[in-house]
Amino acid sequence: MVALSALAGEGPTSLIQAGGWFLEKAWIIPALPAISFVLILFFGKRMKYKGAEFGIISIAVAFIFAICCVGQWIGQVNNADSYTEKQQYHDEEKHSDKAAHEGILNEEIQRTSFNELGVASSEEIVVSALAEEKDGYSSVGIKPVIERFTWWESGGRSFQVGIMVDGLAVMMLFVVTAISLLVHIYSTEYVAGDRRYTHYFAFLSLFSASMLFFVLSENILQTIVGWELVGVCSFALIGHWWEEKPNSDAALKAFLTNRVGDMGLLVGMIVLFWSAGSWSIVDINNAAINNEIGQSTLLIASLCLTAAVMSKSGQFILHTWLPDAMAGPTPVSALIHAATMVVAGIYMVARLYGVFFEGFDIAGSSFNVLALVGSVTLVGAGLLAFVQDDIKKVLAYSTVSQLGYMVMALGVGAWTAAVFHLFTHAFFKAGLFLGAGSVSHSVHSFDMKKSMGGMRKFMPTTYKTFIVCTIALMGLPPLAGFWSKDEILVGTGGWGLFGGTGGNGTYVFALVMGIIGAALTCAYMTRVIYLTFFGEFRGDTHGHGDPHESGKRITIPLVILAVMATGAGFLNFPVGFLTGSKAGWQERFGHYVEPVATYFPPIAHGTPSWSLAIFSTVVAIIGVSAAGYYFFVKVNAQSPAATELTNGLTEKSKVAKAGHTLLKQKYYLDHLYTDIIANGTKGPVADATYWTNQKGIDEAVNQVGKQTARAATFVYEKIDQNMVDGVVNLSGKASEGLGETTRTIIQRGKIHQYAAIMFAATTILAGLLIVFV
Amino acid sequence: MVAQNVFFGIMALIMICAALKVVRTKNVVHAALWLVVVLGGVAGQFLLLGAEFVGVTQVLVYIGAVVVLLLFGVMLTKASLGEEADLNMPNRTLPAIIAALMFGVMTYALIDTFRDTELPRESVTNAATVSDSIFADYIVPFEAVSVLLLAALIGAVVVARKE
Amino acid sequence: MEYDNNWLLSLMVFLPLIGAAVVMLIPKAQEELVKAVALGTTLVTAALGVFMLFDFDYGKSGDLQYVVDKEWINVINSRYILGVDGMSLPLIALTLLIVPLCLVYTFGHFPEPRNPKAILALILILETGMIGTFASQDLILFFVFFEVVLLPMFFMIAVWGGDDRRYASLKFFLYTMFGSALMLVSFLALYFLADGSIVGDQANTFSIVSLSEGASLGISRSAQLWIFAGMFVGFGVKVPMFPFHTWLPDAHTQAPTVGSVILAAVLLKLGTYGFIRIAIPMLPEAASAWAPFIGLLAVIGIIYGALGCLAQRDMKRLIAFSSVAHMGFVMLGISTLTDFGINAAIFGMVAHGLITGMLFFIAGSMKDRYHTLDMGRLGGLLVSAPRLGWILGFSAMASLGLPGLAGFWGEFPAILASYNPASILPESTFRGYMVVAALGTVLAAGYLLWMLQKTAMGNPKEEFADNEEITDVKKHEWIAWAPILALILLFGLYPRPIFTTTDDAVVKSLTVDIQGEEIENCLEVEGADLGKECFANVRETAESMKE
Amino acid sequence: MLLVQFLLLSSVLFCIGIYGVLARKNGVMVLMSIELILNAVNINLVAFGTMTNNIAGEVFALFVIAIAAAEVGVGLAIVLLIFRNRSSVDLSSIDSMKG
Repeated sequence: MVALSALAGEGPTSLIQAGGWFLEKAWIIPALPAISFVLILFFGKRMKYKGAEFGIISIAVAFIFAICCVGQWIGQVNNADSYTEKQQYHDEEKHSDKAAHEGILNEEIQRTSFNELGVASSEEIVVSALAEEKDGYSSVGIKPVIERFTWWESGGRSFQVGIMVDGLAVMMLFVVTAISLLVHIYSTEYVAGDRRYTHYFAFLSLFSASMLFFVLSENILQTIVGWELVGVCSFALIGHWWEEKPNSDAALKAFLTNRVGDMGLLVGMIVLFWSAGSWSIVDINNAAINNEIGQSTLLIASLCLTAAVMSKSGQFILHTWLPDAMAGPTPVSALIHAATMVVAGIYMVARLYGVFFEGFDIAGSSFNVLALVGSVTLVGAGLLAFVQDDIKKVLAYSTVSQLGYMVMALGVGAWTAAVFHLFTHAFFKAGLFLGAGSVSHSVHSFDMKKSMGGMRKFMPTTYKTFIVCTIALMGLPPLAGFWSKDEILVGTGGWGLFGGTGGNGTYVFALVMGIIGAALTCAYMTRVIYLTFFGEFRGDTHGHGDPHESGKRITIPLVILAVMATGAGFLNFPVGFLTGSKAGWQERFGHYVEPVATYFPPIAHGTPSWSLAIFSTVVAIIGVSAAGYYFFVKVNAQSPAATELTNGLTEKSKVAKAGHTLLKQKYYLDHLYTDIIANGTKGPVADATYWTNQKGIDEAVNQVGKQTARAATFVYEKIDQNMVDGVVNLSGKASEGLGETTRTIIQRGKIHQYAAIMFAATTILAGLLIVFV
Repeated sequence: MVAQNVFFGIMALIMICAALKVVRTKNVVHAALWLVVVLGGVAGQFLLLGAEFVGVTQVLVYIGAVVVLLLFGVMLTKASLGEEADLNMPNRTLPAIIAALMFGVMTYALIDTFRDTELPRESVTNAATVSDSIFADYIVPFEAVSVLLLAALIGAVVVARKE
Repeated sequence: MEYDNNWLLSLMVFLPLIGAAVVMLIPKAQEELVKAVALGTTLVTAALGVFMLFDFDYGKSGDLQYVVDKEWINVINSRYILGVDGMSLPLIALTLLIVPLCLVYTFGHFPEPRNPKAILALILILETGMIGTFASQDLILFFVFFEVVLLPMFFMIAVWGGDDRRYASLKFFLYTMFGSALMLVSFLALYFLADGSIVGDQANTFSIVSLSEGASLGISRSAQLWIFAGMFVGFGVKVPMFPFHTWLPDAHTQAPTVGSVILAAVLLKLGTYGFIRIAIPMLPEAASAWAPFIGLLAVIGIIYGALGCLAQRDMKRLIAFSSVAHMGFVMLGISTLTDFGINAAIFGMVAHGLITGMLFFIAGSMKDRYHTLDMGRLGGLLVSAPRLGWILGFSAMASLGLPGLAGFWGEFPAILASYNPASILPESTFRGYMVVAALGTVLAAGYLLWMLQKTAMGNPKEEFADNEEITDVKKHEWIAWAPILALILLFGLYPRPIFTTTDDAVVKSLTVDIQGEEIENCLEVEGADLGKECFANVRETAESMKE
Repeated sequence: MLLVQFLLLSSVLFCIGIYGVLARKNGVMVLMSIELILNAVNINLVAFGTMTNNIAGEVFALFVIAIAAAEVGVGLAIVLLIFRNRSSVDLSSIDSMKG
């Protein structure tokens, strides 16, 4: 730790308590869509717009709240900044007497937090060290706003529910509410007239509520709850058209694959809870960072949680559900399976970064599971995107690939880059999905080869926004993707070639994969663009005339997202990239989002490098050009309606053919999961168990019963009747004649006789008793 | 003391005779009336034993109710008020022997056991003691008896009513 | 508690019995009256329960309340002791809730052969038995009520059951009888071996309170192990634990709907309740020795039950097997011997009662509509009867342990507790169990969603496509189900009421004090060897305290 | 007074009752004989109660009286039923319990 701190040049900084009405009342944000869910459920069908109005109003208000939160948070950070400057002044004045200085500092901070920030927090304010230089800024850390109350108590432990609002949470609140609002608006046209229109909006609301709940989790228990709830909403929305079996299969697959990961989540969280003795995210991070938890425990927890990330965020090898999840309505894919829910894994890692940072020893090593999983996913999914004909599936694999970027970034210690990529990706990928939805809305299909082509003529707005978002995704400057991708590449660490990127460790592998991934992204997106918007229209409109542009409620969200995709990248404009100055508009995103607090590990920040930026841009351009040459020149020359070369590489080379087949079969992972694992469990294993049950245990029970009965029969027939009774029978046989006569005499059904016998017998017995006793 | 013993002797004699009459007479109505005598005698014995309340109840319930009920039974079964021939079993020796045997056994046992046991003198119990006991210690059996009576009532009605 | 309230429990226990008697007396022809009396009785009983829920002193939920202690069978020092504490209160409340709902449900769906009078009377007798078991604080009394439950259930299956009812009912009866026989032997052994003079004046006692407060501490280790084994079989059969579970699928499948519901919702809890009320507090040493084994059987049950579910074609049988898996979680919680785990187990019992009861209700309603529960033939319930389909989905989600619904708080804390069992238990073993149990949650999702897909999703099969009989949820079904659904949601969102109620009682059941003097809690000793020593010390202390 | 004199009286009555039950075949007469038996028992109860100075004897005698009343009621009802079905109360002709 000491060495790391020295290396990173950072330590825990001073903390002041943030506050503010909106931040403290942030629980209202998830509550709004939750209320909307209930309202839609009970009154939706009776409303004029079939419940959509509840959803839209609630999420719009939530969005406004989220913006207010963002504003307040920025205000808080700025306050802290101004305080820092003051403190530096003190520092210069009183450097001679450090102890006294600290005392004053303490007092000062108390006063600051109470008076200037207007926060009445009874919690002790921790001042562990002086504020330090950080990326050219001096700053004082801000304690997140934590509001909580006891949810339940058991075994002497209290379980809280509450909110934890800091920069990261505020950022996510903004992203989720913004995209959700746009998707709501978009959906009113996209799913208009659907057989379950009201249900659709109900689940959109429930999803938004769950996701916001997850984002605001104060503790990991809440994280689990939110995590599972978004999962179930995803299940319901993927299976929205459950009449068709493939859809319900996809929903089931999504849920079950996620459950596999959830096993890791449960175990990992349980390990963390018991080793840290608390559910609170802050406490757990603190414990991890301060070495209160053993490294091996942290490693186990991190590995388990990585499994959860792999399933939720679609990382190899648990990614297979995500492309199938495209069976759901497109706006759902945009919201859940591109922008918000699938980044839950990223968000969780970012939240518990202390655990992962220490568990994987991110700062000190050059290889770890997160980085490996991320980079393999990044390239593996990128390759898969090439062979898909369904536009949504391409985008899905692209999402998987981009999520790989984020996971890789977290793995290499580039926390801010990962979160920033999450932020930018949400906009351009949502834009792409909604654009794809817009196209399919008009051609009634997702198949690029059969139903699209030349769409730019019919749908100019969709086309333009789609192009903008694509460029953002490709990571070409100056659109959003470029900045976030570049930061990730920088974060992978110093590779001598590009000068001092100064990351945590030296993740050469990740850097190489990142660059390959960038090229792949460019290439397959070029393919999508060509197949969809260029060439000749190959579809059949079933006599509806030419495809036409979608309505306002679809295009306006597209335009907004395209604008965001263009501009979002500048929020984290690298320091010293162009001007070299410390001007106040650079790295704003990192400044406001990245926690400067004891619960956050001392990550290092890479220094941007011109050479790397240029190199990656060149690679991207090569990717675009290669694919562009293939499609725009060669394929187009063959025929405007062609979708691939007739005598392409796969025809010529057996290796290429094999590779193509491997990709077409999605690395055979689906076969492994569906045919071998799932059907194996459901088929042979379950049947064998049941057979054991019926033929083994149950049969044993039955046999015990039968044998007892048989033994009883044996005892009765053989022993009782033959042996014991045999003796009796001997006399019995002799007296049978007598008995028969007696029977006819005595057993005549006469009550008097019976009574006489009874009394006589009693008398005789009594007499015997007297005589013999 | 002697007076009591004499009284007991007379009463016992009357009771035994009356009881024999009950089981021997050929007139059903007479039998019922002789039964009254026996029951009255029993009530007298109760008084002699100091159980006033039981004695009074005996008179009320038995003589007042049971016998009347029995008479009703006699009339409803259309028994003739005079002598009736077909009242007894053809074979009465066996019952007599059984009864005699039983009497012998019991007499022997009783005398053998309680030969000289004297009854306490001052042992008159009044109604208050009895009722205290019934409603405190024996409340459960009391309730059970009440339920039984109710059940018998309903049962009798059910059995005897005309369909 | 200023006023005298010891009548409350007795009234609650015996009111249904009186109701049953009255129902029997009413002529068959007056069906409405029969229904009214039966429902009225349960509602009055439930009202008493509501009163108790409000009147109960939650601050002292560790102590027995509403205690009535009267002489009963003096010859064997068995007394009529009823009492309720935080551990039994939720279960009593569950019983009081489920029974009226079952009645309401039956009113619309009387099973064949239709004999309302008899079936209602049986249900009422069952209620007496169930409440009595949860309330009794004397082993013999407990045993009597435990057995009282058996007969009505037997008749319910044997008379109103499915095609194979004879076999199922006899199996149920004999199996449970076998278990109770061993249980009774254990009770008698406790009676003769335990020395009540450690805590009270009577040497031999059946009182649960005195036995669990130290009277049984003097029993030698080997004897304790045997006694516990007997109880283990007795309660384990009822739970049912693997490998004593085979009566359950048959009984459930053959039983009429209300029978299944009561069986799943309450009867299974009698077994687990026995563990936490009797077996563990009385014989902590034996419990600690048996716990790893119980835990093992529990996790086997979890996986095994899940796999069993996946092999089913009959929906009701699937739900029945899922009970094996869910009760595995409950038993896992119990086997940790921590207050945390046992709290989770009690929550799990209540949650399982609500959720699986609900699933059986739905299965019954589907059977009434489709006349089959073969999942190969079902499908498209969401199309034919959308509300019923959604309720099925909701219940399936609750059953697979979705957070926000009650099932989660039974399952998750049980897994959580098994990471950190009582110190005397082998930690690593239980951590292994934890992982297996977590795997069980995956399988649970698998079979429940598979069932949901098979029955609810897709389009209806041709044979049922335009079937008039397949109607949506009917009025009486709404009445019967709405409270359960609401509670599943309520406890899912806010589990605190149950946990707070049970906590003190559970803590008390795990601590040992003799004559109010707390002695060392051997469950918190590190490792089994030290534990043995500790228990030996306790035995000596107990010997010295004898009068 | 001696205890045994009461007991003997009661046993005499009891045996006469037994005789009556066995020797009579008219249902009503059998019931009367049963009354004799019950009264014999009552004397016993009260006598023993007096001897041990225990109120229980009397209390149970009372209960027996009550039960006897009930018994007579039900018994007569049965006899009436028999009479109605067979126009006779001859118990010797009833042999439906024949084995």
